Amino acid sequence: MSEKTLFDTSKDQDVADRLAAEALIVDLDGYEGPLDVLLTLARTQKVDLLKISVLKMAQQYLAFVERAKELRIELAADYLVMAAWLAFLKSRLLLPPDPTEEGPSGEELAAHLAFQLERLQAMRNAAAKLMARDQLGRNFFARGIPESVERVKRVSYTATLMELMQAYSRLRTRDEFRPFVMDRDNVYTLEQALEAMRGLINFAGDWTDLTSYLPNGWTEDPVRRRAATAATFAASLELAKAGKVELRQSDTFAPIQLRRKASSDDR
Amino acid sequence: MTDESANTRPNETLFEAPPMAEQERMVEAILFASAEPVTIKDLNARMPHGCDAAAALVHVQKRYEGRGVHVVRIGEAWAIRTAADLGFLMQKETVEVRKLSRAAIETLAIIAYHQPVTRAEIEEIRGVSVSRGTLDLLLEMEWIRFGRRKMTPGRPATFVVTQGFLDHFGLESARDLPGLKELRAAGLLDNRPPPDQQDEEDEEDQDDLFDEKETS
Amino acid sequence: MTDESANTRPNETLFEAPPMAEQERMVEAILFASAEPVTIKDLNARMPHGCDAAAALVHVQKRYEGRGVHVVRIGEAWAIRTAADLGFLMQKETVEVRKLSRAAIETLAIIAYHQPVTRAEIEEIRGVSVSRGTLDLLLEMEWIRFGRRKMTPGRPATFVVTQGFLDHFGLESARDLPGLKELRAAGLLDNRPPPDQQDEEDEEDQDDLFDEKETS
Repeated sequence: MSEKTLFDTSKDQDVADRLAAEALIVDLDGYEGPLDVLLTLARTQKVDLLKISVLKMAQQYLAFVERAKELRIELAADYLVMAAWLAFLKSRLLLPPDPTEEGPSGEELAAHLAFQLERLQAMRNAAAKLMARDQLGRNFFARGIPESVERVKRVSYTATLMELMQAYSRLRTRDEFRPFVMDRDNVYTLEQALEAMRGLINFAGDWTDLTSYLPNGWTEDPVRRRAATAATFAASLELAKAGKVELRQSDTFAPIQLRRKASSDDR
Repeated sequence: MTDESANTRPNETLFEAPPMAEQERMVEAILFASAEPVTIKDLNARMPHGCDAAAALVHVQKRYEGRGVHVVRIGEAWAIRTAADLGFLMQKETVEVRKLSRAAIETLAIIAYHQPVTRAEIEEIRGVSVSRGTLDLLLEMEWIRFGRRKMTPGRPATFVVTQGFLDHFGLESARDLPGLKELRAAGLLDNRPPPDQQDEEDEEDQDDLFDEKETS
Repeated sequence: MTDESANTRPNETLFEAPPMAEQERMVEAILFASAEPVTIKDLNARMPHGCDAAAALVHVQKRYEGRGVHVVRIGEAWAIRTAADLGFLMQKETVEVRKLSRAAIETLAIIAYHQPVTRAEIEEIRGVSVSRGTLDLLLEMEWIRFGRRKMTPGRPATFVVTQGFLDHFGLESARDLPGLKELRAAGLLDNRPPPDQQDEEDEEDQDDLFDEKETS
């Protein structure tokens, strides 16, 4: 903004402003707000937006608002706010700067307005370039018969070896399964021993060796003998606990002897 | 359509038809973008005057041979379609993993330990009938298959486990399944009856003894 | 979903990835089948384990250079689109795009070039208030969406353009917007608040404020 342009307000300029104002009013509807109007005014200066005379533009705008008032055209508030601001800007630009006054200078305000106009213009150009691009569905195309992705749900079953073995074990323990018993050839159970001893105990009035209670066929083979001895001993403890027999052992590792407990029978 | 546009644009006959490579591009683009299969007639109507859509199509079709998509004929029309062997890409598979039912795993265990085994034998061991569904499931999973028929009256079918079964359980062969001894050592094959049956068996106070045994 | 199925099928890692030629076919098939752009991640998720979709894609892209259809990049995704020079063949497929108002087009451009941008910033640039309808329309067309809120007082919502926007205008990314570099170089994409706002905001030294402005 040179000093010259600021103070160069001739009669011709007034006429030009009037004409510009008339032109704006003719198609006021076509404008997108006051900035748009200013941009149009700026363009009439036919110079680079960076070099426009903001003052001249402000004067034209104010003339436009005045003219609108004369013609009793109702302007939106935006336009009036802009007019007030431009009037303020004009005074700042015309009067010598007051050093006591705070706030931005007229030059700064004008520069920002010029920037805003340039930015708006730039965005408009960018929008035009964007819309001029090849567009999907107009210049280039997507697949006409898209194949959608089908969702397939598959159920997969799983099991672990442990589960398999447990299942089998469960089956084998639930039922009396032959091979299972065969496998226990050499085991003489506590139950078996108890069973055998209950039948014999009534005849044991005197101390008898525990080993004499071992069943037939379990005394020769060491494995069988061991199993039968252990079971028989456990059974004798069980009977003693029930109060049916008495046990004694003269010394460590000496033969264990037992006899019927007389009192238990009497009661 | 064809005749009409030819009539309304008579000047076009004066132009040379585009080179075949261009025509191929056109056929490619039209087949790609069209929402439905396109006939040769449609192609010719849409392409510039003088084009030979049928010839161009042959080239395009050849170009897509062995590719991920093919040019296929559908009735009188043509379209681009996914190669049949890549159909799986058009499916998004979600896998839900479930545990085998007790019936299924017991049946599987019996087959594994006793193979080849007939259905009647499985039922005898399980003590309950085996549903068709259970065997079907195991067959479908390819963990069991039919073995040789038994040389007994009625020649019943037998079941055996498959390589897939062995792979899944990390076994070299079914013979590698832990035997009864190992099961017992692992505490899986306890000779004691399940707790609910104990009451019936003994009325005397053996409980103490059993407890003792358990802690030892 | 992908991870889940990957977890449930651990054996797949044992298989060799298909040869690159096969992977190319797969990428081809998937891109052809979809009207929407597909990300590398999606491609890899749909292809068998061990595939390198990104590498296969490079080959496929090269294969379609100069053809009637192209492999194009759209943001983080890829799609096949017909060559733009063949658009004239596709009158039948042409979609009537809603005629956008000047306000809508300007707003869209401002969002694209200034994103993420708040409504107040759009209004500041256009010098006029943005009607709710304009933004709603652009949101509905899925050309814009809400971005992250600004870390300024009031935490205003921002708008950004979508992949659909890029796809529609054939842009690889928002960085490829026409004239973007020049606009940035000219300082026209800077966020310069008007000097009078400084009075309202605070009474500090203007120097500080300008410094602040420059660094922001």
